[in-house]
Amino acid sequence: METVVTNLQGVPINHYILFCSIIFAIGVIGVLIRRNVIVIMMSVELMLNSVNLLLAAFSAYKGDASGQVFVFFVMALAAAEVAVGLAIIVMVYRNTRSVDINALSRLKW
Amino acid sequence: MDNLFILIFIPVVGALVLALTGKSASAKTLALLFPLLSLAYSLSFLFHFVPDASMQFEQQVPWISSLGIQFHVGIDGISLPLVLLTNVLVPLIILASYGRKYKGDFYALVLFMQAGLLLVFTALDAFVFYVGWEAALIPIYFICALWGGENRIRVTIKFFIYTFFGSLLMLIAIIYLHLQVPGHSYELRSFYQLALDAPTQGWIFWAFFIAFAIKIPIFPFHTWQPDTYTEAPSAGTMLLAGIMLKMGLYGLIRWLIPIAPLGVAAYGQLAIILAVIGLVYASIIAFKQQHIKRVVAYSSIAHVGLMAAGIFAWNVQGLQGAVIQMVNHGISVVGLFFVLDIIAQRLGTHDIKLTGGLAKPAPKLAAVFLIIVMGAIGLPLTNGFVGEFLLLVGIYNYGLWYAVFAGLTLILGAVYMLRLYQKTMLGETPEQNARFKDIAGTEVLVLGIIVLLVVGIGVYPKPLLHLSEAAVSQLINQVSLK
Amino acid sequence: MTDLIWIVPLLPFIGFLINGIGRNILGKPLIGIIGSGVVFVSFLLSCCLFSHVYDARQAGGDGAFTVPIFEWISAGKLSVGLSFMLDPLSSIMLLIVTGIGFLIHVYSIGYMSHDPGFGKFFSYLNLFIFFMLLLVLGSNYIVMFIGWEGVGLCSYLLIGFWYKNEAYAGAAKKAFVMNRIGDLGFLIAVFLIFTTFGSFEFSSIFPQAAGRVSGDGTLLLITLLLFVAATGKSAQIPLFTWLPDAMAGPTPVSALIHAATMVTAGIYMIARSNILFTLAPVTLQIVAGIGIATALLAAAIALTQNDIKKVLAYSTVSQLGYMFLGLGVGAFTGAFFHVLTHAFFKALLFLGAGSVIHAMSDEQDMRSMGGLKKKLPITYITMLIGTIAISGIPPLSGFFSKDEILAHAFVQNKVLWVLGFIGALFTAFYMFRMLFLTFFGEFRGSKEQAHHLHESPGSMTFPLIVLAILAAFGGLLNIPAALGGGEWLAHYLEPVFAASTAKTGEFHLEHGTEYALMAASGIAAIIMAIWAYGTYVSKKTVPVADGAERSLLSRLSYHKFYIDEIYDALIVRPLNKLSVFLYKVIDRAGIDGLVNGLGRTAEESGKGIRLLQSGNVGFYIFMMVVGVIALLVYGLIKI
Amino acid sequence: MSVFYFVAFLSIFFALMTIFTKNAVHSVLYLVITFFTFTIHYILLNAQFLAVVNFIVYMGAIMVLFLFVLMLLNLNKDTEPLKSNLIKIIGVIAGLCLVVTIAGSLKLLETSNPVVLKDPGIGLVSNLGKVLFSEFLLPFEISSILLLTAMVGAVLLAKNETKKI
Amino acid sequence: MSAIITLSLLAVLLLYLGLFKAKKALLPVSLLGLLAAIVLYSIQWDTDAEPLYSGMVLFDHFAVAFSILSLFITGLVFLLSRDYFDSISEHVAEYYALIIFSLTGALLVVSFHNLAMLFIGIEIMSVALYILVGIRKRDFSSNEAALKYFLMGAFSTGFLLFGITLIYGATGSFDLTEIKNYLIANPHSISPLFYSGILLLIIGLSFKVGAAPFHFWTPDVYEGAPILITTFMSTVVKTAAFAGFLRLFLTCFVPLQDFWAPVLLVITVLTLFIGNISALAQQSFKRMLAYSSISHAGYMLFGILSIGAASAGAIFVYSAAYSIASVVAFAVLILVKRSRGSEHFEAFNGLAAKNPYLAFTLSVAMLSLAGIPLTAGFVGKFMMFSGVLANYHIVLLLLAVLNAAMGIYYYFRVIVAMYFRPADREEVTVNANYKAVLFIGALLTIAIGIFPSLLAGWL
Repeated sequence: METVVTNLQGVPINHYILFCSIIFAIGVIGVLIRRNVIVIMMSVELMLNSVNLLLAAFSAYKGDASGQVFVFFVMALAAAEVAVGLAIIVMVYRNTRSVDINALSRLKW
Repeated sequence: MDNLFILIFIPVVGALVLALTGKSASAKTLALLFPLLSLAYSLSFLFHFVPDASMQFEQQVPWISSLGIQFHVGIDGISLPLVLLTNVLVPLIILASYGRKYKGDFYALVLFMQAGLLLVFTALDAFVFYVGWEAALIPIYFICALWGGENRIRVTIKFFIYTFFGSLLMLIAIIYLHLQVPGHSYELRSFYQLALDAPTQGWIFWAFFIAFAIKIPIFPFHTWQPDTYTEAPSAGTMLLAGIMLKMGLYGLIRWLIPIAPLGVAAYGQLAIILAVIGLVYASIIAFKQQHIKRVVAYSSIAHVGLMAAGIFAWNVQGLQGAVIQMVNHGISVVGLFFVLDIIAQRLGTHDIKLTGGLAKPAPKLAAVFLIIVMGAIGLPLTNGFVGEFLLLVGIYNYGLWYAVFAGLTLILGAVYMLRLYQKTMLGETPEQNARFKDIAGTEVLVLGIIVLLVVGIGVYPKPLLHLSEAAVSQLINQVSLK
Repeated sequence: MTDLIWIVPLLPFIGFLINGIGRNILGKPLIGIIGSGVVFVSFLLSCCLFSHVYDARQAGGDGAFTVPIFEWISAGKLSVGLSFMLDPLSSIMLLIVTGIGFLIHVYSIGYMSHDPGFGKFFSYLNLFIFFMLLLVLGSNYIVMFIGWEGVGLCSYLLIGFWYKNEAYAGAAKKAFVMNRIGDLGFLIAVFLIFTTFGSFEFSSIFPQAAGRVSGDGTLLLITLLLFVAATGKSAQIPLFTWLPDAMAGPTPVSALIHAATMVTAGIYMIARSNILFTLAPVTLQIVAGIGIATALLAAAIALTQNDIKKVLAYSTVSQLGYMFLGLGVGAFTGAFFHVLTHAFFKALLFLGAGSVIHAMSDEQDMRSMGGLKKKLPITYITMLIGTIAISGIPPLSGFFSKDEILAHAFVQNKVLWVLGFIGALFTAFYMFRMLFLTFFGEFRGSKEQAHHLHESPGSMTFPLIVLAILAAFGGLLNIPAALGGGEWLAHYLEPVFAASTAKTGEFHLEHGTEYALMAASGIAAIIMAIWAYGTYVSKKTVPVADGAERSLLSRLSYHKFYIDEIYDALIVRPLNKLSVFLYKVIDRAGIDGLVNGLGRTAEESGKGIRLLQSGNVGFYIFMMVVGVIALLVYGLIKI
Repeated sequence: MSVFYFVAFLSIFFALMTIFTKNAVHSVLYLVITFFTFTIHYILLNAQFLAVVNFIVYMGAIMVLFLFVLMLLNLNKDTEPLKSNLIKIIGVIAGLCLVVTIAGSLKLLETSNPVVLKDPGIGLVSNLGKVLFSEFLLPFEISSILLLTAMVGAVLLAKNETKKI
Repeated sequence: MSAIITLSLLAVLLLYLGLFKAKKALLPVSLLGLLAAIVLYSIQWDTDAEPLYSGMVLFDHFAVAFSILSLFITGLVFLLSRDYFDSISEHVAEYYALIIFSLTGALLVVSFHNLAMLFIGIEIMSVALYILVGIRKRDFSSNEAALKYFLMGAFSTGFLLFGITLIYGATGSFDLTEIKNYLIANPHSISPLFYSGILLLIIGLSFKVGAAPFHFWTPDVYEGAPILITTFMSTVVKTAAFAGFLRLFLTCFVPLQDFWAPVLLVITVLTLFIGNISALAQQSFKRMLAYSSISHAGYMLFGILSIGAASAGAIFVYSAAYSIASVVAFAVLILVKRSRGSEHFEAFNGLAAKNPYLAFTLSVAMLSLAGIPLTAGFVGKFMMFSGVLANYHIVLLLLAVLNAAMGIYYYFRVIVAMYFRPADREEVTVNANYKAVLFIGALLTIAIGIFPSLLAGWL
């Protein structure tokens, strides 16, 4: 295990950032192209996770633990958000029988 | 004894009292009481005023200390006539509105506006000036929009936005100047001491000029005015034309020109040209107006154009003329609008074609109207002449051709004013106008006072001129020294 | 004595106040007494003042007194005092104004006795006298201007006295506006004077001006502007058309204001400023040219007019033209002399015409008159005297004054003389035409009018008689040296015109030539009178009806050379059209449209921009992403 | 080294599958796999505790919640109305632009220092605990409010209201 | 800090009160709690501020002033809640608790000294709001608003987080002092991560304050949410978000002003124009207020754009003025909607004749929002303009002036409706709480307008 880990240390930090950016962007794309609210929420989770990974990477890069601690807070938020979000979705679904965001356009102009 | 704060706050207190007593029957009496008190008190200032160039009765307390704003007011020879004008006209206007069913709220607004006007005319701090400037605008908006004619809503909102836009430009200029003052103050005097470069003064000029030009109004910023004057209730029109537009002219004298002399040097000529164009333009338009108030509205544009031109000519005669003409125009225009109000009230129309022949049933009204008309067209021995004469001298000193064109007001003014008089008063009396009631009661009182002022100032203007003489000369010297 | 000079104008003013305020309370007799009384007292005072000046002149002084009352306007260096000046010129004008004014007041008591506006009329008349006195007495241009405008106001009020008639009110307005055009010239001239000489006071300006060279540009401008003012007030080309219309006013008004006093203010003003004009020879030529042109034009129009007052009105315009001709050729005394005599005979003629109209139950058309001499003997005789006087038939007053002007014209420019001579012929013809049509032949009016014909009451005939005497003998005041006269007036006025005389030199004309000129004009006038007699009495020609065919010249004359129509087409209507155009197109649609357009643009763009808020979350998020990308692109560039 | 790139490839692949799969349930499953690859990343970074938490919280709790809701609402069919292709393409392009701009503005294509674990022990529970309970005690406590809020809210919203509005 | 603890406990207490059906006690207890918090904060005023809890929070004057303002406004909102929540649901206690939670988040946002606190504060605030917006469960608008708000909020959280991460990546710390030190230590070799971090933070925070082009949620959510929640959102939450925004930039990013100022400039101008121009075309008073809140965000961004010693005071006064006026406006809207069932301008027709008091207070509020002198709104605008001019953004100010003039038009529409358009209507009944709030609101608006030193001296 140790060796595997040390082997991996050669990855430049830029590649981590790039990788996380790509995942982040995929999340954004997901939000943009899907109509199912739940999938959109999942895409948002993807975005949050990419940030988490980046935080961990920076934490390792800087040798500073606070980055990893921050990830906990993000996870707490993610949990809270998912709970609330799904509650909202359920509530909306009860009224509209749909989870399509395009159905939500009564409020406009 | 002569506390300017008290002078300014009498109307405020009056406004509050009236707003609270609201619909009580005594509102009318109360409404007259406070302005009369104010008038009486301002006489004390008149008696204690020493007609020299100094600023007198100064009062100063910190207001917003963190921003360097002082509540600083004072009176000199230029502001005193206007303070007096305000305090004389407001009671007259209130008296003039006695025939209408106004309640406490109306009078509260009038008094509140009076306070704003007094603030503008006495402010020595730019912030105070600006606050007074806007404080006078709100009540007049409500007066016009609440009690005005058919199109009042559209017209008044346009008026409000238009003037508000202008004053915001002024606000920018004020803040900018404030930032330039060492030690960041809003004091008028420290503004005077600034020596800014020409391009800066140029835009400062425009910022102030547009604000004032809209309020005065100077061509081509005038289009709100005829509409507003016609739609407003008569008391509103009187306030607007009689006092409010003097704010702009006063602003030119007190703020714009001394602060941005280089700006004036660069663009003052353009301003005069605009003023003179407006004068001729409005006069010609007034020829054929069918709405009686609109005739006077356009005439007012012409008259203030003359005053503005005289001010920009920036010499003793022009300025003195402007100061006295501000007073005169206030008096005359209030008289004119009151007469037109009486006519419109009794006939139920503003259409010049439907009036006519009123001199027979109402000879007193006709006589008074004639005197006021003569005052408005500047006949010698009426107040209008003194002002117009000095203004034309001032403009003449600036340039012959300006005076020639500005002088057209003599001719054109006679044309539209006499047309108005002829169409309303003269000619065969139509049947429906035969039972027109002549003026009586408060109407006689108001018009009588106005006529007395018209003739009195015309015959013996010297005391009034004397008030402002030293202050005007001093201001001119101060600017020319820069 | 001269300290009390302010009482002279004050009295009529008090009369104005009393009559104005008490017009409905005081009875007609009382109003009449007060109105005439104050003027009469003024007249008496004026006589005293005149004698005072006269004494001073006799003593060899210049007879000028300046009496300051109070400082009126002051602003910087500019200071205007209300102060009066009494000198030979103004002392005579004082007498004319108060004297003739008094007579006309008296006349009015009778003439206006049935009018409901009796009190108003007298108050206006008094006010007029007040302003006229200010004009005459002012020791500076500003006080003169006050009077100048004030008489304009009274003219307006009195022309429109019968305001119920829309046309009369219009005529009043026209008079006022045309006067105002001149007034603007006056005012600007005054500014020029002030900047040039630093004062408005005559006593300060004229000596300074005398030091200037002839042909000075500033003086040229000043005098031109002053002349513009004079054309307005004294009804010269191009501003004369108001005067005939002014006949809308009651006849005493026409006599007093539009014949004897106010309209001569322009001549008075130029005579007063004679030194300025003398130093501006170009202006003088223009004055002369305009004067003679007006004289001829008005005379030509008068030839065919049928309204008795219109004839007199055009005759007034014509005579005023003569006066300007006199001024223009440097005959200041002559011009002023003509003012004097004209005041007598024209007032007389107007009052006489008024008497006729009164008798004819307000009929003014001469075609309906005729044969009145038996019914109105006093009127007839007095008017005959007036007619002879105005026609320049010796030895009545008009002959002398007109002759003096023509003599000067002859010296200056023969053409002017010829034209003036022709004008004199016209004058004689139309005046006698008027006389004959009115008083000779058969009565042509209706039965009813015939029934009512009567001589006017004493209050009306008395002024007629007094004026007839004056018209007959006024010429004695300045009998030319050629006729062995003492030229009293010329001597009396000498100090007033002294500076001008010094510049131009003494007027000189061979006695022989002068006799010839006199004879020519006198005889010619008599011939014209006879011709008129032949036409209108012997042949009993009556002018044709309005619609009838006329020859070209006659048509031009009858329609006043279409000048009113030309003004209407060239000035009034374009201005009115311009007014509507400016209002509807430029002001409402243009400027206001722009302002409203800005507002509407904002509102419309609001309607557009709010569509961005489509309600679709996907779109919102897409926009956000676009925003994010934009920001990051900025970062890409910037870092 | 190449392990990182391999896992990164897998992550991206499954992330893409997540968002492009039509069936929502499949999406959830792909997301679970994606998160699993993330766990591997954490291990590679020597952040063992995070790896464990990630595994439990995300793959365990959150994903199950998603699945649960999907099933509850009976949305496990292929019925999701898809956006038009045009919007999809625009979305993808926008996403790609986002990547490019992020990468560009972060200067990611320039060479940079490799990750060197200065302190290999920071990812351990004990070390993290020290930091969390000393330096980050306050936010830790405060996040309880966040969770409490979410709890109250979720209950409030999801509960069937008896009262009529 | 004790105030925050008090509030957290208060919220829990309220939940328990709800459990024991002590409905009557809810409002007094909440108000007492708020009062206690205000008192606790006030005590802190004079103490020297030091970062507490390992540099997590800093209760300096800035924090205390904004906290007291937030507490005060929340108090007003609570006063308005009488009879309001009852009509929505039985679970009134939870609503109170959620609002208090959200308030707690806001208080953290204004006093953070570590990005972690900022993040958690914002999220507490937002998550509570996601729920509150949706509490009208049967109401489609409320549902839609909640879902939109949630989705977009979560989405923007991603950017905020990304930004924080990049800042962390560049500096190695979440502590504001550390970040500032990093900038001071490396003035010429700042990592590109840092720049992008700032941009992403701007995006995240712009979303929270509702600045264009990240404002799209605002109109819809404000319209869909229950009025009282909209009130809370547009006042307390917006104020707190701005305070946080300003605090972050004021403490850390001032040295890089040249970099981010142009971005904010564009955002400001866009926000002003979009907010104002869209507001012109609105028919619903509520939606108009939503757009107006966007435009006010534009004005408040001036404070950040011209960042300096005076910015804090300016934003404080501005947000106080704006919040008070908004509370009054929404209060009247609640009453009008209750009596007429509509939020449109027409619903206000003729109000002045029947309810002069309501009409007057609403007019004062509108004048304040429009920035007319002698009202608090003017003082706020004045200070903003002063700040901007001090940085010589004259052109920007000209645009602002244009917008202010447009603002008059839509603010005055309601005044026009109330005073100048007659309509048959009945008198709206106003209970004592509403009267009190309206009175306090109008009074404060005018008092601050006349004596700005009341507030301007705080910061």
